[in-house]
Amino acid sequence: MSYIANTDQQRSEMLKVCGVDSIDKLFSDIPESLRPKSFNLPEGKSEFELTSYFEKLAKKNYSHLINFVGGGFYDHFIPAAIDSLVSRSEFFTAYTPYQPELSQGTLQAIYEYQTDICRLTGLEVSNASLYDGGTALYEACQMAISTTGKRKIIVDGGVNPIYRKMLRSYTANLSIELVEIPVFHGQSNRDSLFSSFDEKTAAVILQNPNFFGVIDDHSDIVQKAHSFGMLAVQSVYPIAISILKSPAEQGFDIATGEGQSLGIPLSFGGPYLGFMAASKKLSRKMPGRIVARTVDTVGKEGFVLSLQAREQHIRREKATSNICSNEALCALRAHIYMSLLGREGIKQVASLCVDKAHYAKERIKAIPGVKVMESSPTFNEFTIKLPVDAGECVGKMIDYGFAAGFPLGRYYPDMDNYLLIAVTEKRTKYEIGLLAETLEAVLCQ
Amino acid sequence: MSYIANTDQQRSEMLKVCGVDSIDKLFSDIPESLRPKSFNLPEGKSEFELTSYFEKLAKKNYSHLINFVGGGFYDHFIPAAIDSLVSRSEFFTAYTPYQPELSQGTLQAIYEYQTDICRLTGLEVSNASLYDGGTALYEACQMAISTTGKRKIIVDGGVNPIYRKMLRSYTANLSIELVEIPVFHGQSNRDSLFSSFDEKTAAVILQNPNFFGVIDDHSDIVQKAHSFGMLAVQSVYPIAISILKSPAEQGFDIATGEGQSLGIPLSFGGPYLGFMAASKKLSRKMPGRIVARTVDTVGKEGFVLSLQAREQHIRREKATSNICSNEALCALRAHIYMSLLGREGIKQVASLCVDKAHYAKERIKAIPGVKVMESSPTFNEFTIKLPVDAGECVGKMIDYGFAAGFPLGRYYPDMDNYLLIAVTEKRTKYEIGLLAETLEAVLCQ
Amino acid sequence: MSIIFQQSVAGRKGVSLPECDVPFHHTINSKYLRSKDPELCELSELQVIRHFTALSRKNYGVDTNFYPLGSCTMKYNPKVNEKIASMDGFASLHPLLPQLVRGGMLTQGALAVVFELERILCEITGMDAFTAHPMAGAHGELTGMMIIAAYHKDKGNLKTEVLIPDEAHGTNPSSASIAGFQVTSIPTNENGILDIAALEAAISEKTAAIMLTNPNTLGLFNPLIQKVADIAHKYDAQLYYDGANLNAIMGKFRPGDAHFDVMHVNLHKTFSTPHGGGGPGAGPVGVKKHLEQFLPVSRIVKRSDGTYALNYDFPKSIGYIAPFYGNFGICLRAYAYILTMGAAGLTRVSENAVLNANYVMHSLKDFYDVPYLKTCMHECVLSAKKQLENGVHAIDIAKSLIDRGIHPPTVYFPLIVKEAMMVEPTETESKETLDQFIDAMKEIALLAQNDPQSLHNAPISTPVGRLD
Amino acid sequence: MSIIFQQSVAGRKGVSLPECDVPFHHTINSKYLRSKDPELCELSELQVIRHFTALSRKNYGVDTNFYPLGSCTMKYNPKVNEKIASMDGFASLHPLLPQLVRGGMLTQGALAVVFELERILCEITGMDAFTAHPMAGAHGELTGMMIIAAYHKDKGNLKTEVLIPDEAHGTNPSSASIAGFQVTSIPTNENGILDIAALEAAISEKTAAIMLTNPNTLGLFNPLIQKVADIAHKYDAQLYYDGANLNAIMGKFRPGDAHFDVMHVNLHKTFSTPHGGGGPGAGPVGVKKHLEQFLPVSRIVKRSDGTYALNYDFPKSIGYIAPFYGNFGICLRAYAYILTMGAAGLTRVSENAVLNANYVMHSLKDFYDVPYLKTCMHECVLSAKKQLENGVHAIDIAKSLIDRGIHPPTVYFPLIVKEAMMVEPTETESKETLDQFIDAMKEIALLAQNDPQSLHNAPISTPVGRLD
Ligand SMILES: Cc1ncc(COP(=O)(O)O)c(C=O)c1O
Ligand SMILES: Cc1ncc(COP(=O)(O)O)c(C=O)c1O
Repeated sequence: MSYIANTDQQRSEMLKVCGVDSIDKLFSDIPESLRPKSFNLPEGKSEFELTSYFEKLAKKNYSHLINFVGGGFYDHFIPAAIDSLVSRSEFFTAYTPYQPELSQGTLQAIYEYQTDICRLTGLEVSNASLYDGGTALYEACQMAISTTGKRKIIVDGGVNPIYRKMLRSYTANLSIELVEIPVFHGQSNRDSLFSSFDEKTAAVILQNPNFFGVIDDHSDIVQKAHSFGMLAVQSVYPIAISILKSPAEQGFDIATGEGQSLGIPLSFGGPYLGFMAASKKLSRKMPGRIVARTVDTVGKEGFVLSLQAREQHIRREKATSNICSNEALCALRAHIYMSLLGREGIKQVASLCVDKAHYAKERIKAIPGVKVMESSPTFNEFTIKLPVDAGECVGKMIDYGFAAGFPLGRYYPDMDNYLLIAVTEKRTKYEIGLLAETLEAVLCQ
Repeated sequence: MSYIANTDQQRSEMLKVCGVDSIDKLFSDIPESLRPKSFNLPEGKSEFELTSYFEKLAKKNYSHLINFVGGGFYDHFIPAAIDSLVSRSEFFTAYTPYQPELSQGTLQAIYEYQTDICRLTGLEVSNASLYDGGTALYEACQMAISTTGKRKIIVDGGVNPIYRKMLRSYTANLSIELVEIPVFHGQSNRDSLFSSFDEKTAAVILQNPNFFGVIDDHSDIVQKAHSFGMLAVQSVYPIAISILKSPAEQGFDIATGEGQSLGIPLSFGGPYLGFMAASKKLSRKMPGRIVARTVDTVGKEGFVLSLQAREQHIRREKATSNICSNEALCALRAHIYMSLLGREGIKQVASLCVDKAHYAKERIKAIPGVKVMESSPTFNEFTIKLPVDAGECVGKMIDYGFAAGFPLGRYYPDMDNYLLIAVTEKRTKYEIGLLAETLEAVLCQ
Repeated sequence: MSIIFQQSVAGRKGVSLPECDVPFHHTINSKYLRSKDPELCELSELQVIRHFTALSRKNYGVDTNFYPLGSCTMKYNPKVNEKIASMDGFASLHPLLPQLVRGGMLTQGALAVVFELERILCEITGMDAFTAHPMAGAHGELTGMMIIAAYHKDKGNLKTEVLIPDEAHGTNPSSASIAGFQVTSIPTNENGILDIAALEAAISEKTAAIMLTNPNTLGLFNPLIQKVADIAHKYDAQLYYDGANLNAIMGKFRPGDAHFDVMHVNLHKTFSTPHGGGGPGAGPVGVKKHLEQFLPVSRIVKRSDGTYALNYDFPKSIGYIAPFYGNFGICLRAYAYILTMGAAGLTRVSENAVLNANYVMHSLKDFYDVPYLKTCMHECVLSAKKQLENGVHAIDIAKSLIDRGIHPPTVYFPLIVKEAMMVEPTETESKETLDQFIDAMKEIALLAQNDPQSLHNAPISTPVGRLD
Repeated sequence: MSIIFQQSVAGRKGVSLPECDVPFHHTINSKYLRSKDPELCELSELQVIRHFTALSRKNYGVDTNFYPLGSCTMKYNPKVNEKIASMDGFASLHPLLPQLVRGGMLTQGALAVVFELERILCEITGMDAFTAHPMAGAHGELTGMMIIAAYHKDKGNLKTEVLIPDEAHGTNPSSASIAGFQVTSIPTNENGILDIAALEAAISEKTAAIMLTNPNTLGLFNPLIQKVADIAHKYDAQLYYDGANLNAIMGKFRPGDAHFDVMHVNLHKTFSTPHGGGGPGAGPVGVKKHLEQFLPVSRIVKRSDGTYALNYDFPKSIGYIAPFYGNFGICLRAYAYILTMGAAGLTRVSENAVLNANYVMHSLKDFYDVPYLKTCMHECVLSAKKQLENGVHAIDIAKSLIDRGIHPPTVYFPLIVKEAMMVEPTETESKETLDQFIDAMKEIALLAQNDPQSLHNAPISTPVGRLD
């Protein structure tokens, strides 16, 4: 199967029009010496064989463990209506809306999505999406650098270590100074942060809730940063900020985040959704596409890609970013999710997460030898200290059907006994109870 | 959740317009004495709870056995494109196309489906679908009775016993004489059939391939039936007749069948698809809806429900049938299936079935003590005789992961050791080999 | 748009099939083979996708906009129910599995669905036993009539006739007739309900059954229903309840409590399963204790160990009316819907359905004739009588609604109302949507006075105009 | 159509959530809480469904009709690949699982998909190693530039500049610049290919890389590509291949064989993953042996026992460029597509893509200016130069195609062609569809002569007219 429509007869009619007698002739610009040295692939499969093959592969993945792993990527409930809407082929088989008259569906949806993100973060402008939460954070750094003309970035140690690694990679060759400030008892260390700020700093990067699940009010840090002419950037968990102080309320200039929790499947790491919002004065520094409302020749309202002069296809090497294809369909998913849940629903998810996570905390606290890190308030994820290596412990829990949490030793060398446990609204009282019982049993082995 | 949009405030605004002050007042015609004596249902579930509940129930069904059970209902491959098209909500959330201007999609699709059925059977008119293959056969009997004015029906013993039971039920109270003529060596018994025909008989009902998987050319029977002024009806397996002699080629007046094999999931028995085609002269006797082409006020082509004067909503007690809602979406599935497979593809499916079933025959023939019934040619299903009770044997095979076939003793009291084995294009050589090996092993136990 | 066969090009195929992997080719004797291929079309997968995508865009569903088709209960079809129905454990399950020796254990999930749905339908309707077998409403009616026939036969009653109100849906007389009964029509009185005197005059020892819906097709509840039951039972006539209008009364009235003997429900109406452009639906039938033994087989029983099993051992059963256990996929969706709702949810459904209908009726009563102006249930029947004075028919109004982006109500039914327009808004519609409809109807009423011709030309916004 | 927020009514909700089942309520200190709810909309599920269904109907996709958007490879997106991507074992898999102790065994199926895809991409392109991490084409370009930067740094080369043809896609210069390089533009010669003399004049010791696509954005294959490679390598400049146009050459040419050092492929173009109205895509990057050590981590390795594992131990790696293993769901679809095709299928893809483009070009060459009239590859670039004489621009032609039910080609790109119209039909289109396009283009060419105003007014068939 190659999904090709034309028949041999049609091909020969077409070749005639092209004035050649074989398809090979059409490839005569490719020198013989450059023809493929090899081209060995498995033989084509029929649809039935293909489906059977992937069913077997899919079964090799343990997606049905009872999941307490988070780390910035969460097992939230996804309403069926989302799949049924995004599978409308007019959405998912369209390209970027370059022809607005044929793309009002995508354009209006993205416009509305941008509005969601602005309302969630409290900031004024947003874009049509970025690749993921990590690249969004990097783009925010670039915005800060280009806005301030300075090349030093302060990164709080509570920022997801995966994102900190990404920032390192992206800036490695760009004479940008990245300074990481370790957390203190799981929280942003004000003293160290403040003493790292100076007139040469472009921005401070914070996260809420941070990687340890700890929530914070960063207003004081933002204020201090602004006093040095720095920008302040916050990476946020969108479900959490439906109830937590918004980036705008804390004074942040830019908010970014991973939108996976908004109705996007975990899907082994992608496709996900990088979102970004910023204060109005930064709109011309925004990376990526922005949809705006306008009118047609007779004054009828419609939507178009706007401010394209920032983008690579016009500005080429002077563009604010090189992003072209983004994560539009994931943005659509997030927008449908937010529209279904709505103002009340999203808070209800947040509050279920908080209650269940705190119930889990209570249950786990009661296990002899386990210490729950309680000095700071948390949202739906929290850190515990085990009497043994957390990695080993989680490894044992697999046999009991649990993905029991994320061992912090993987990213924090001095935290081998620490475990990060995430609880979403999907975890039942029963499952949380089982987790606690099993953890206790495994620790006794 | 009750999917209700209105808020309390809206309800009170609306009540005001209705001139009442409570919803209860709207129900005042229902006497107090007739209010529900009880109304105890499980409490409403959220979408997540609902999905989890049904995931658990679904897992209690052994849909993943290697399946050799047929009996008129087959495990054929269903291309993914079908689901993706029928899930277009314009199709599946529409009612019967009473307003043709808003229903050209459904109407054209059904018109095309009717054409498929006509081309497959070779007959001239078809309808928009009936409930299933069994009720379609009953409707054919009614057509024959009303056409001939006679009330005796001859039914070949090779007709699916399930359908024969249905005919018994439907005719029980109608002073219709049903005469069943047992098969001889798995084939229609010409002698007995012919001697049962007479001037008082309305129709003879045959099936191809018959319940034992046997194929036949019924031309001689049809000819004989016609000589008595009878009609001849054939129930067919649509995949099979893509290569087998069509009902029209054998002279049949009416063809019916179960359309499940045409891209419709097994789904534990329904919804399925009863199809029917008949010669032109019977068109006014057809049950159910028929779509036809016509033109609009300016001569533009379109599609409408036609010959509605046969139907119950116009003719009430004098209608040809009482059917109203039919199996339109299943007919759409079948039409998409036939369009995807197309002229060549459907033959290819048929031929894969034939080859694999005959390979299975060869393999099973080699098992000591097992006898394959070979006196008559078969399509993709065949009968074997075991040295033990077939039901018991199939029961044991379950533990090895097989639904090894359908024990004929269930419907034929003298055939306890007989097993009906179906092989579709989905069964691989490997699976067929395993079946043979396991059957041999189980018989040795 | 061209017919699919016109797009066919010889040699194309829209799907790839596996190569034959068995070392075996069997040739069927040519005398059994057809002489000429069936001329199915030959298209690429993309062509097929485009064809049906384009066809779908010429259709209108509940997901498009308001669909107040009276008697059809076009409520929202929840998407989660589609997801459930497509779960492999349900969709790929062969119906003969539970009929194998030891096969019962293979389908416990599916048997549970049907059993529990039947049980819950008993509670909702007040009946004693249900069968999920009938595959649509009319099929349920026929099944019910067959059960009634079996009952009378068993008792030795000689019954030949079924009484049916003149406003009834066409399937009622048709089903009764196909079951072998004569049909006598009973008039509706000036209040829009059954004429009791006429019923008493018509009923006799020959009467096998009375077939009713309540609320009836005028959307009116018959408060004297108890009386009707008494009359029927005096002659050992069975009272049949057509459940097509159940959406009006859940939690408020149960046919069983009012001594109905047999009934069907339309899962594709009240219980939100999608109508699919004409089907499939499902029409489970419920009966009182005295009729249970006549229900079709198989029946599903729950054993004392909590497992479910098929039981065929009912010697007085009417037998098989479906190949298996009914339209399982539809029953599954309906069961999911009921579990989502619970008792409180279903009650709210009926309350809101009735409120929405009354709101529409009261908002339009000054613009259209309302033949029976009193509290209606889940639907209201208007008439275009006033508009007819200007030559505007119900059909003109219907087609004009189309141009306003709204699906028309049912028109010309019930037959006893001249120029009938039967509006069933359902509970899932918002006030804003009802207002949109009401405004359109008012605008049309105005045009009927001022510019009737413009209504005759409708629709003008559709792929085709009015069809012959 | 109104904005979704305008439909909001306080108190509505479109989804039901479980009741809290834990005996515990935690109150977060109010100093951490927001003072005001985010004003997300409040709608019923049905309203949400209708809103997005209606929006979708204002869109146009490959499933609608012909979509010859040049440089975008809008081929058919097979439905079976969507089904595979939605399998629970893939869609619900947490990406951190394989990073747990003993977690490798939990995700063998997913790791196999990525590993095997990378291996197969090597074979298709002739490169030595691939990473699936980059999340789009431009992201691949950036990754490639970062690898090149790391390579030069490691060797102690002082390289500051990247050479890029003037016809290149905007992402090329942008990616190079964001990776920290200066960009120098190299002109295209009168034959539509890279001006070798200009390249030789521009290249120097400072040159880190040359970035090319071949066929280039004019749809023309550069037969002197070997020469370009030699020139690059003389200065230890790395040759980068933008794989956006790979659909032209599968089975015919492998960048690796022509000594390209780094490249990306756009899975959402050549390998049929749906474009989603702008994304997500995936842009895996391939390198030659000498660059392998710089690839991002993690990398997936196949152990001698046949199992797959993550490996982070590459000290010279550029590090993390994505949070995990790339856009896995997209890689999965692309892998499924390649397995469907096989080597023969992919070769047929390119053959038919090229034939379709040449057929369009030859059919239209008498009606539109073809700036480089010679055999093209998978796309052809026309110009509206002739039509401009009557005041008709490429954009007028584009909008007029819309009124004929066809998506326009890419217009005004490449920038070096005046009034450019870049037509990429792809191999999945039938001759009938191409003829429909050709006829429309001819009709428009005629109108450009006879009635240019009618073209300026287009489109008239869309929900909105030309937008500001
Ligand atoms: C009142 C009434 N009874 C019976 C039926 C028949 O139901 P079905 O179409 O499911 O056979 C209908 C359907 O419209 C109806 O409205
Ligand atoms: C030639 C060329 N290069 C690069 C890109 C960028 O790819 P992406 O949109 O996936 O980032 C494109 C996309 O249009 C392209 O056409």
